[in-house]
Amino acid sequence: MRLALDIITVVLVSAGGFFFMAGTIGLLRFPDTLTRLHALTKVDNLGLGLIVFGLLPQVESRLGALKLIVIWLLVQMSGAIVSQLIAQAVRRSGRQT
Amino acid sequence: MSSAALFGYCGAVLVGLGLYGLITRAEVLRKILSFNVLGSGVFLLFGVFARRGAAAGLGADPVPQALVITGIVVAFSATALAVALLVRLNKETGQIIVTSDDSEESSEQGATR
Amino acid sequence: MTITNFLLVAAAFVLLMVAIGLARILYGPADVDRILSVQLIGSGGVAVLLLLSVGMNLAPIMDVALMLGLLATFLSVTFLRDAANSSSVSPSTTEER
Amino acid sequence: MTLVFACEVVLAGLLVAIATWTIVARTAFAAIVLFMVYGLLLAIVWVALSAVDVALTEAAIGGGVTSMLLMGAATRLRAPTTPVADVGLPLRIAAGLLCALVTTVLGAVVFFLPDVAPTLAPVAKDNLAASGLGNPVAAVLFVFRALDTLLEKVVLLLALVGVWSLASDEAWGGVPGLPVYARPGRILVFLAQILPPIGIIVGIYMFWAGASQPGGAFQGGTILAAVWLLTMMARLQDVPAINARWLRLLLVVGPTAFLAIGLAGFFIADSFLAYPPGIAKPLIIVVEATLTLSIGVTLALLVAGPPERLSQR
Repeated sequence: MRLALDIITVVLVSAGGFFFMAGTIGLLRFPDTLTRLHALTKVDNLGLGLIVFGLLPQVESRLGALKLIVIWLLVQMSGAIVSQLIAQAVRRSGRQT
Repeated sequence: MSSAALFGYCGAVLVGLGLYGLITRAEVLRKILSFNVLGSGVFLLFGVFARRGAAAGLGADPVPQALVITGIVVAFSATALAVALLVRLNKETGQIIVTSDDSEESSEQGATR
Repeated sequence: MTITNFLLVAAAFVLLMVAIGLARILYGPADVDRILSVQLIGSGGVAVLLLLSVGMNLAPIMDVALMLGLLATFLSVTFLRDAANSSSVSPSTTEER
Repeated sequence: MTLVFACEVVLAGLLVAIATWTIVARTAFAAIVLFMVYGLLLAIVWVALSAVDVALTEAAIGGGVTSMLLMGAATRLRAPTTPVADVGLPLRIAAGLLCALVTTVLGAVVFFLPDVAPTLAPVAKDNLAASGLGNPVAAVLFVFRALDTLLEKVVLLLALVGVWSLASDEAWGGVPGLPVYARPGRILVFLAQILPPIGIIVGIYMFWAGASQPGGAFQGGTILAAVWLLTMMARLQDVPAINARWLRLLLVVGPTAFLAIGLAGFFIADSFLAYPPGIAKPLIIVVEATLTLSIGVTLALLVAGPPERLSQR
């Protein structure tokens, strides 16, 4: 049982790390702000999300697990909203120039 | 090298960097920023002393930690006051740098005459 | 390799990726690009801290992650204020009201 | 080289790189964003140094509120007509040498630190039970060195008095000139509506957890301040005039409660700022709760700056 949980952790955290890498490559290679924002949302959603779910089996206390999920939801929500705001700012500044 | 020593050297470098910015940048806002970097370097040195004083099952000596927390708050208070002074200065003179009395007078005269 | 070591490696890896991404975004050229860094350090920093928290078995680190995630949102909104004000209306409108 | 150490080397290198960039960045905007990143990275460094309380404070105040404050200032500054020239090359070289010297001396100090580090950790640990708290840092802040903490709150208030006194005569008692969104969009308003309840809960949690684990009045207060600033920037709430009675009351309630309980120490315990055994923890909780409110309001008003116009009403 322990081993199975550990394997789940390794797989999910590795996948999360992969998306962090993918996001970084995107940031390096994409040409403008909007596409870079797109790369960043992959980091926000998939990278952090997979890492949180990978960590869940390792957290012993129920409160700790709850806190993990709360943090994830918070970052997820605010990330989604702030991305919208940034995209608006990009569009507006693009119109002006 | 222990991790405490690593961050100790890091703190020393930050103090030097902050001091350099404080001296060489002309804009007051950048001076305030540099001063904050300098301060955080000093705090980091305190953190190193705290970490080295780890004992009795505590990860770090709580006394320097409490000092740093107080320090961060006081540094923020000073920053807020400095920023308010800068904004007022800018409102009065249109400058974002501090000039000596002579040159300020001459620049004002130059502007009005 | 124990699961603890794995989580620490993952933390170092994510930190490295975030560092590279930050370098790219902070380089600009537009100010809006730089605001993306708030997002990146928000989600990336949270991921690193969560990995450290579980890896080092120190529950309080999770609170730092919570603080980081929450503050990143406030900071984005503060930084975006400029972009929104400068391009949509003349700055004097802010003064009235 | 252990794994943890490898992590720390990456972190230290990143920190120094970002700090250097903060100093040399060309525009003020870039420098402030870099400083924010620097502050949040520093919070991770504090975690690595096992100082989680400091990490929370650094993330909240060092990185968070300071960046908000500086960005507000940068928004308000009128750019000068002539470009600003930094100091010339000779002075720059001299400054560089001086700073290298300072760094070397500090580095030497770190290198030659005594092998057996002086520490007060055992003393703090031994007396922790008497304080009724579980967090040694909170015990130092509110019991062993309570006078420092009391005076620190006074410094915050004095700074606010200083900032307010920079108001022009006609704006005195008026509304601080916090830059707000000229036209808050629907998305921003939604965020400003959904985040405050979460922020308030997290703020209260930080203060409540502070008694037994890292956290406390400052960290909680900062989140409350950030929440309030957000609702004001989104114009869901007016920036209050500084002569409002409720505002002044909130500003002083924390330090006053602290001082009152401190003075009561003369009678119910043996000296100033002493707590009678047994009820130490409830008293500290009362002090911290009021301080959380006062700190939140003070920090937000420090960010908002001096009053710039009279209220409309």
